[in-house]
Amino acid sequence: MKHNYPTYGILAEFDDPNALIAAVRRAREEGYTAMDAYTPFPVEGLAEEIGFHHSRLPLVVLIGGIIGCAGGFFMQYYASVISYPLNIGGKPLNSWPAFIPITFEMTILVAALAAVFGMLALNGLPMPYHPVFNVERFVFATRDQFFLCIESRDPKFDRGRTKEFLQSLQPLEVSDVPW
Amino acid sequence: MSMGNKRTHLDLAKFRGRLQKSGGREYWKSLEDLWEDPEFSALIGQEFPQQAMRSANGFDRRNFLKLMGASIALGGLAACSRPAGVIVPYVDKPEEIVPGRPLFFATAMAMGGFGSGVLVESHEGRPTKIEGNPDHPASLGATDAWGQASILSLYDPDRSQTVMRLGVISTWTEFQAALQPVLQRLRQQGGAGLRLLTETVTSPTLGAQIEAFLGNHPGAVWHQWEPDSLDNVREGSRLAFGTYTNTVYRFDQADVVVSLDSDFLSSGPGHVRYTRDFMTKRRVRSDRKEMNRLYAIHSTPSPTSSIADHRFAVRPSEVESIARELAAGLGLGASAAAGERAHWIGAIARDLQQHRGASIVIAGPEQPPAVHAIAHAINGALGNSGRTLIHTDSPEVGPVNQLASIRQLAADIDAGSVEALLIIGGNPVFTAPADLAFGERMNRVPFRVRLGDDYDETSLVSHWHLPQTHYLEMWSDVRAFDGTVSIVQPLIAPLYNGRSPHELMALLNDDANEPYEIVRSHWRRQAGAGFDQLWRESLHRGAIAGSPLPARALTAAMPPPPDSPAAASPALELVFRPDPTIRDGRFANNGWLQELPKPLTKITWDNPALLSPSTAAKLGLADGEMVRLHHRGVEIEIPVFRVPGHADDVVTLHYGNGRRRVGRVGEGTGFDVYPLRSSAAPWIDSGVRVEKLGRTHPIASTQLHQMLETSDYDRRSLVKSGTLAGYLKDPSLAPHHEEGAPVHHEQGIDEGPTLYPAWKYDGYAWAMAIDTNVCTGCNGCVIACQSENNIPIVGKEEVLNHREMHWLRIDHYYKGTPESPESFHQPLPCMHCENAPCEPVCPVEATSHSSEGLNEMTYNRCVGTRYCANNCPYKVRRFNFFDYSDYATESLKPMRNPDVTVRTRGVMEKCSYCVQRINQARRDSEREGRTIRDGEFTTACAAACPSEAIVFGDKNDPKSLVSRLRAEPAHYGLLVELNTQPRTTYLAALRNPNPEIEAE
Amino acid sequence: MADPTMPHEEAAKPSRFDRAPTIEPGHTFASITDKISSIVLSRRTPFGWYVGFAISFAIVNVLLVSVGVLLLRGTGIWGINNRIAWGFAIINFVWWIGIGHAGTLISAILLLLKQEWRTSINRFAEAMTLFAVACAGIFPLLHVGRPYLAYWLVPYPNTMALWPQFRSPLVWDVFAVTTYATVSALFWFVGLIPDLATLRDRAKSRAFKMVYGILAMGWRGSASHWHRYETAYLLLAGLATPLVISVHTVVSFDFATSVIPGWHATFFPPYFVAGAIYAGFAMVLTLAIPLRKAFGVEDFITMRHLENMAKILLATGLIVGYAYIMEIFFAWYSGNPYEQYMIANRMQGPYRWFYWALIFCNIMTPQLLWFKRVRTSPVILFLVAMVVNVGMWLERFVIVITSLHRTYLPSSWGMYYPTMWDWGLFIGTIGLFLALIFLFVRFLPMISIFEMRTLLPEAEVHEEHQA
Amino acid sequence: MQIFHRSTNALARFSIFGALFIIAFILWVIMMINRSPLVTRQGVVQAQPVPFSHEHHVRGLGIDCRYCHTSVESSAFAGIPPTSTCMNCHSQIWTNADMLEPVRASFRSGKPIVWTRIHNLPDFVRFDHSVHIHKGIGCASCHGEVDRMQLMYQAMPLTMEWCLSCHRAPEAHVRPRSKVFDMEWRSENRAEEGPRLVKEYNIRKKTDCSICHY
Repeated sequence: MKHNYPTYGILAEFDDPNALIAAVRRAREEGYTAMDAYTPFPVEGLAEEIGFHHSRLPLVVLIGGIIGCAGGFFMQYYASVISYPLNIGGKPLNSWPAFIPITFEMTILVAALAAVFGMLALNGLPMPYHPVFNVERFVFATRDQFFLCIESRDPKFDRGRTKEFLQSLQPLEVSDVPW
Repeated sequence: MSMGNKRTHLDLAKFRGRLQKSGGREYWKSLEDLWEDPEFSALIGQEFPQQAMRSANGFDRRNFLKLMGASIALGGLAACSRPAGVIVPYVDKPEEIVPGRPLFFATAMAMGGFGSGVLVESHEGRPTKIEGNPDHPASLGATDAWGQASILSLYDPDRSQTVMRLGVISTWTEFQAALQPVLQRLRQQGGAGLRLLTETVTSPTLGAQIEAFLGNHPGAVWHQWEPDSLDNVREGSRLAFGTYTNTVYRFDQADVVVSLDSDFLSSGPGHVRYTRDFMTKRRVRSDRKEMNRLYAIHSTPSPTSSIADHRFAVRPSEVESIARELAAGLGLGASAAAGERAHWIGAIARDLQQHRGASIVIAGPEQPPAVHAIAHAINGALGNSGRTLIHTDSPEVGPVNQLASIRQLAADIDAGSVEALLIIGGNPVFTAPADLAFGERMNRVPFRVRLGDDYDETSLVSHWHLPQTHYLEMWSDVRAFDGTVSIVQPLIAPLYNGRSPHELMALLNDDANEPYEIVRSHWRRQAGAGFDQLWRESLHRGAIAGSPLPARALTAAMPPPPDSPAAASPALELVFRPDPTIRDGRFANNGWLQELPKPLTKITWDNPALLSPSTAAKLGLADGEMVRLHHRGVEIEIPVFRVPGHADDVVTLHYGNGRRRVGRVGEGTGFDVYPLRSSAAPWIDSGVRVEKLGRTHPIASTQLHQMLETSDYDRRSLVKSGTLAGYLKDPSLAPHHEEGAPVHHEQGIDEGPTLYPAWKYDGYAWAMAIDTNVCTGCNGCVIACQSENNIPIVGKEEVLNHREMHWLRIDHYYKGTPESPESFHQPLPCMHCENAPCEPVCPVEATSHSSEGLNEMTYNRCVGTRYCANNCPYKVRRFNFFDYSDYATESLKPMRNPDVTVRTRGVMEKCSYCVQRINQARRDSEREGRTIRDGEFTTACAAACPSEAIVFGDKNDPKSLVSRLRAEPAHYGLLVELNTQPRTTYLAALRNPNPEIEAE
Repeated sequence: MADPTMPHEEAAKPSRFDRAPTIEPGHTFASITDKISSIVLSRRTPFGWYVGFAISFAIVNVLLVSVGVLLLRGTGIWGINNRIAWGFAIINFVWWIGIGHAGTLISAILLLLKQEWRTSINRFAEAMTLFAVACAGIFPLLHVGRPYLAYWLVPYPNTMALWPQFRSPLVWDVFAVTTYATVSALFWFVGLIPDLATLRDRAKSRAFKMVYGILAMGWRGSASHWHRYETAYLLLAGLATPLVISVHTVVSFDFATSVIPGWHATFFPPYFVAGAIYAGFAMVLTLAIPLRKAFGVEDFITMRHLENMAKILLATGLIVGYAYIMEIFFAWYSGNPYEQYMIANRMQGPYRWFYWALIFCNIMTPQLLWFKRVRTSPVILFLVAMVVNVGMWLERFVIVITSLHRTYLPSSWGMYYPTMWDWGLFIGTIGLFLALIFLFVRFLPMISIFEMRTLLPEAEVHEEHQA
Repeated sequence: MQIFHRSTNALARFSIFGALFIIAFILWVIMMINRSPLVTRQGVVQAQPVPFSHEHHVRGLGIDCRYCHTSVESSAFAGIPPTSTCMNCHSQIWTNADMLEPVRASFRSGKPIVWTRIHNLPDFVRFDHSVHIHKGIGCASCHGEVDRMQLMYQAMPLTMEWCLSCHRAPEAHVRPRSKVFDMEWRSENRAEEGPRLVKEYNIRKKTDCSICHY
C-alpha cells in the first residue's frame, strides 16, 4: 500500500510504566495527537493519557444481551405455541415460567459473544502483521519494556524533530518504525 | 393341485364376498346371512384343502408366503426400519380378506380336555389374537392367560415340525409304511397288545373314533393319563353317587361359598365362567349393596383364597376332618368339631344353614375323594343341588381313574403284554408318577409311537414322533365343563407338517376321510335331519345349541368316616400343584407364560418350593435358599420361597418346570418336582425331610415388596379397602389413617391457585375404571395385553434386573399378619394422567397428550433419556434396554399385531389404552358418520377379564359405564394427592366377613 | 508504609494478622515472565510428566472401549433398569459439572470482588473447568437410548416440523451447559491472548512462533487495546457470574422439577450451587498442590492461596451440611409419608452406607479446616480435598439412586447395581480429564503472566501520575 | 521482529467471519437435501416388472381407481390388484403380448408379481385410505395426477411436514366426496367450498401424535 510518509512512526522504549506515562504527558503537551503506547500489562490511566476515553463496547454487549433475551424467548414461544401446539402434561401452550431458564441462558450467551467479538473488532484484531513488530526490541513489549510510538500520520510529525523530542525524554532507545 | 385349490377360493369368494358389508369384528356374527345357502358349509371345509396339508410344505407354505407378502405391504412387522422397497399382492385374493381388516372366527381351545370357546382375530389369514366367545358358556367373552398365550404356542419356533424316526427326520409316508405291518400283525390277534394312551378326551368325534377302533380291535386297550387329573373329583362323585358324574356350579346363585382347598376361580374346567358368575354376586354398587361371602379353607394361597372373606390356612390332611366337622355341624355324620377351630367351623355351618339352597361347598381336585363326597353330601343336605349346582353325566368320553389306568399300563408293560404303544398327546415320560419310571418301562415296548406338539422327553424314548397340529390348525370338536360341544375349526393351514389326533385315528381305522369330513360326518350321524342348519350355526356361534348335558337328580351319600382318623403328624406335608402359569409343563416353551408373574408370589421363570414364613423361620430358611428335599427315597434340590398366609408345616411344590427337552425357552428353567410325585400320593403326602444346602438361587420376582405399611413412618395408603359393613356406613370408605397421605375420594382435584389453567377435553375423553373388589389377579389381562401389543419377553436375567416389559402389571399387597394376611390385587396399566408428570420432562415431545386425553408415546420420536420413567410416580413405563423384540425368528413375525409398532432398542414404551383399537373404532364410526358407542370396542385387558373388573370408555359420556363407575362412592384414584389427575381409577376392594367370626 | 512487596490495596488497610503474600518477594517483570514461560518453552519437560500423561492416556483407552461397547450393545450394559432409570451417567454428569464451577467462579466472582489472590490460580482453574465440562458433556450424550438421535434436543428446522420440548429440564441443560462451555472457553481464551503474545515473542522455533502468533492474533499491548480488553474482561466476568450460578441451578432442576421424593425440593438450586463450588475448589486444590510442587511455582501459588481456598471449602462445606439438615427437616415438617420414608430409607435402607460415608466425607472431614495448622499444611489439605471429591460423588449417588430405588409404590421398588461398564465410563472420563490437564500445563502458561506482572510494586502508577 | 506477512491481516479477519458463513451454508445444504427427491423420492420413476401405465388404463380406458384398488374405501390399505384382476381382461386381450408375460407367468405359477414399491411410508407411520376418502380427500391430493403418469412415481414429498400441512388446513385440499376419484377436478371457489366441506364432513383437524404413530 502507498504511504505518504517513509515510516510508520518513531518508537521510544522505557523500562518503567511511570516513565512512559511521563513521556506520554510530555508528548501531549508538545501537541502530538497520533500516538500509541505499548505495555506488557494494562497500565492504569495510560489510555486516558494518550487521549482514548470511553469505549463503545458496553453498548455492543447490551444490544447483544437484548437480542439474546428476545430471540431466546420467541424461539420457545414459536415452537410451542405457533409452530406445533401440543398438550404437554396439561400445561398451557405458553407455559412461560418454563421458558425462563433458556431465555436467560440465551441472553448470557449472545451478550458474551458480543463482548469478545466486539472487543476484537473494535481493537481491529486479529492483526498478525503490524509495523511496530518490525522493531527488533519490540518483543520486550510483552515482557518488561514500555514503548511509546508517535505515528507519522500525526500532522505535527517531522522525522527529525520528533526523534529529537523523544530523545529528550531519556528513553532506553529510540528507533524508526518502518512500514 | 394349486389350480384346483384356486378354484375353491373363487367359489368361497362368492359367499364370503357378501359378508363384507359388516366386515371385521362383526364377521363371525353376520355369517347368518348365509345359513340358507346349502353349498356354503361344504366350502367352509375346502378353505383349507386337505391336499395342501398332505403335501409336505407344498401349497400351504407358498400360500402362507403370499399372505406374508401382503402383510409386509401393510408394514407394522418391524418398527423403525423401512421395509424392502417392494410390494407383493396376492396372485388371487380370497375375497373375504380385505387387506388391513382383521376377520374373526369362532373356535374352541381345550385345556385338560375341557373346551372353552374363543374368537380368533385373523389378519390376512394369520391368526394374531385370541378373544373370548360371548356365546360360549365356558367363556362368555372372557379368556384366561392360557387361552391368550395359546397363540404364541401356535407360532412357537420350537414346535415339532416333522415326523422323526429314532431322532432322524422322516415322513408320514414312511411312518404309515412302518405302521401297516404292525397293525396287520396285531389285527390277527384282535388287537391284543396294542395300547392307546391319551389325555382326558371330551371330543365326541375322537371318542367315536377310539370306540370304533376298540370295537374292531377288542384286544386293544385305551389308557388315559393327565398329570393334573380330576381323579379325586371323579372318584369323589362315584363315592357320593355311585357313578362318575360331573358337577356344574352356578356361583351366580350362591350367597355363601365354602372352598375346601379349591381354586375354582383360576383353575379347573369352567373356571373362567365360574369367575364371571361368582363376581356377579360380589360386585357392589350404589344400587346393589349386597355381596356374597367366601370361606377359603386352604393350604396354599391361591387367587381364590386371596379374595376370600375368611381364610383358614390348614394342613391339607386336615381338610377332610374339617369337612366332616362342617358336615356334622349340618347334621351329617357325627365327628363334632373340637379345639379352637370349632368356633369358626360352627359359624360357617350356621351361615350355610341360613343360606340353604343359596350356598356352595366345593372341594379342590387335590383333596381326596372323601372330601368331594362330603361336599356333595353337604350340598345335598343344604338343598343346593338343582339350585346352585347341577349334576350331569361326565362330559368325558370313557371317564376312568387315570392313575389306575396308567398304573395298569405300567403293570402290563412289565408283564410284556404290550407290543405297540400309541401315545396321543401328553408327555407321560415327564409327567407320569415317578415310581412308575415310565421312561424305562416304555423302552420295553417293541413299537412306540407318539403324537405330540413338541419333540420332548416322551419323543426321545419313542420309535416314531409324529408332530401334532395346534388347535388353531385343525378340525375337531370338544366339550366344555357343562358338556357344551364346540366345533374346532382351523384358522390357518398347518405351519408345519403336523396332523391332528383325528387323522391318526383315521389312519388306524383305515378311514380315508379328511379331518374336516371326519368331524362333519360324526355330527351328521348325531344330528340326522337339519344337520346343515346345526353345523352352520355351531360353526358361527362356536357352540352346538342344546349340547349341554342334562341335569340329573342324584342324592349324595355321606362317605363312611375313615377307620383310622388321620392323626395330626408333626411331619412336614407336601402338596403338589400344577404350576400356576405353565401348568403341568405343557406351556414350558411359552415365553409369555414363563415370564408371567405367578399370582401372589410374582415369581417368573421359576417354581421354588413355597412355605409359610414361620415354617421357613423354623427351618432357618430365607427366600431363594436351596434345600434338598428327601422323600420316599428320592431327593431333589430346589429353592424355597416364603408366602404369607401359607399353611404352616406344609411345602407346596409346583410341577411342570425343569423340562429336560422341549425347546429354547422351556429347557433348564425351574426345577422338576415330578420325581417326588408318586402314584401312592400324587397330591398330598407327608414326611418330607428338608435339608438346608447353604446355597442360594436367584429368584426373579417382579414385586419384591408386597407388605403395605412396612413401618410406622411408612404410612402410604395405596389400596382403598374396607368391609361391606363399613361400606354401608360410609360408602366412600374414609381413609384408614388420618395423618397418613390424604386419600381423595373422587378425583381429588384441589382447585388451588395456579399459573396453569386446566386443559379442557371436549369430544371423547377415554378413561378406565378397575374394580379391585372383583379382581382375582388371574393374569388374563396381562397376557392379553402382551399379545395385543407385541410386548417382548426379556428372560430371567433381565427380570432380575427389573427390566420386565409388561405394560400392565398386577400389583399385589398384603395387609395384616404374615400368618393370615388380607390380599389386594391392583392391576396397574398407564394411568394416562391428565397432568402427566412424564410429559413435561421429555425433551423431544416423544410423549404428549392427545386431544382425547391419551398419554401418547411416540416411539419413533423417542431418543431414550428415560426421564419420563423416572418421573412416573406409578412406574408404568418400560424401556428397551436391548433389542428385546425378536426380529430374527421368522415364525414369530406373522404372530405380531400389524396394528402395533414393534419397538426397537433404546425407546420407551408403555400402555397406550390400545390406541390402535380406539383409532380403528373412531375411523369406523366416522366412515359411518356417527360417534363411537359405549362398549363398541374395549381394550385388550378389559376384553379378556373374566370378572369384568376392567371397564374402558368415554368419561365425557355420562351414560357410559365408566363414567357411572367414576361416580361410585367407593371410587378412588391412585396417588391423586400428586394432582396427576389419572384417567385410570379404581373401585375399593370390599370384604364381607362373618360378624360371628370377626367378633373374636 | 507497609511491606513494599505488598500490593497497594493490601498496604492501604492494616493487616489484622500476618498473611502470606500472593507472590513471594524478589520477582521482576522479567523474572515472572521468564519463569512461567520457560515451563512451556525452554525448560525440559520433567520425567514425571511423561509418566503421568502415559497413565492418564491409558485410562482414556478404557473410556474408548466402554463407549464402543455401549454404542454396540446399548444402555442395557449398565446397571440401570425400569425402576432406577438413571445411574452412573447422570451421577457423573452432575459431579463433573459441579467440578466445572470453580474455574469460572474464581475468574469471574473473585475478579469482581477484587480478590487478586485469584490471579495465579485462575488460569488453570479455568482450564480445569473446560476439561471438566468436556467430561460432563460426554454423559448426557451417551446415556440416551439412541445417541445417534441426540441432536433432536437442539432446535433446528426439520421435515418433521417438530421442535424440542422446551419445558423439559433436559433441554434447559443443553442450553445451560453449551452456554457455560462457550462462555468459559471465551473467558479462558481472552485471558490467554496477552500471554500467547508473550510466548510468541519468547518462542525460539519458527513453528512455535507461528502457532502462538496465530493464537495471539497480533496482540501488541497497545494502550487502547488494553483499555477495551479490560472492559471486555470485566463485562465477561459480570456475565459469567450469574451464568455460573444458573448452570448448576438448571442442573438441579433436572431433579427439583420432578415428583420423586428426594428430588422434588425447592431448595435444590442453592444447595446444588454451593455443592458445585465445594466440589470445584476441592478439585482446584487437588490439582494446585501437586502442580506447584512439580513445576516449582510455590512463589506464585503461595500458602495464602491454599489457605484462602481452604476457607472457601470450609464455608461451602457448611452450606452443604446445612442443606442435608434441611432435607431431613423438610421431610419431618411436611408430614408427607413418602418424604419421611425417603429420608428414613437413606439412613437405614440398603444404601445407608453411601449416605453415612457421604456425611463423613462432606460434613465431618472439612471441619478440620477450622484449624490453621491444617489449612497451611499442603499434604493434609490435599487429602481433605480428595475426601471431598469422593464425598461430592457420593452425594450425587445418594440423590439419584436412593431417591429412585424406592418411590411411591412399593410394588416398583428395586435395587441398582453398577456394572463394570458403568465404572469403565466413569474412570475413563477421569483419565480424559487428567490427560487434558497434562497437555495444558505442558503447552500453555498455567499461570497468567500479565496479571502476575500487575502484582509487582513496580507496576504501580505513582500518585502524581494518576490522571 | 515480524512473523507474518502483511496479507495475513486480511486473511485472519476473513477466516474468523468467513467461518460463520461456511458453517451456515453447510447446514443450509443439509436442510435442502433432506427435502430433495434424493431423500423423499419425490418424482422418482422406478422400473417395474411390468411397465404398467396408469395413463393408458385410467385416462385411456377410463378404468375407475377402485376396479384395482378395491379396498381403498373400506380399509387402511388401498389394495394392490391380484394377478387375477389383470387376467380378467388380459385373458381376453393382448393375450400374447410379451410385455404381459410376467403377469401370465404369475397366474400360471401362482407366484405373485413383485412390484417395486413407490409410496413407501415408514413402518411407524399409519395411514388409513378409507377414512381420508370418506373425508373427501381426493386420490390426486396425495398421489398427483396419476392419469398422466406413464410409469408410477411419487408425486408428493410425503414428509411429516407435508402431512401436517393438510391436517392443519384441510379446507385447502378437501373436495366433494363425489369428486374424490376425479383426477381433473379443481375447486371453482375454494374460499367458500373448503370451509363448508370441512364442516359438512365433520373434519377434525387432528395433529395428535397417536393419530398416525402407534
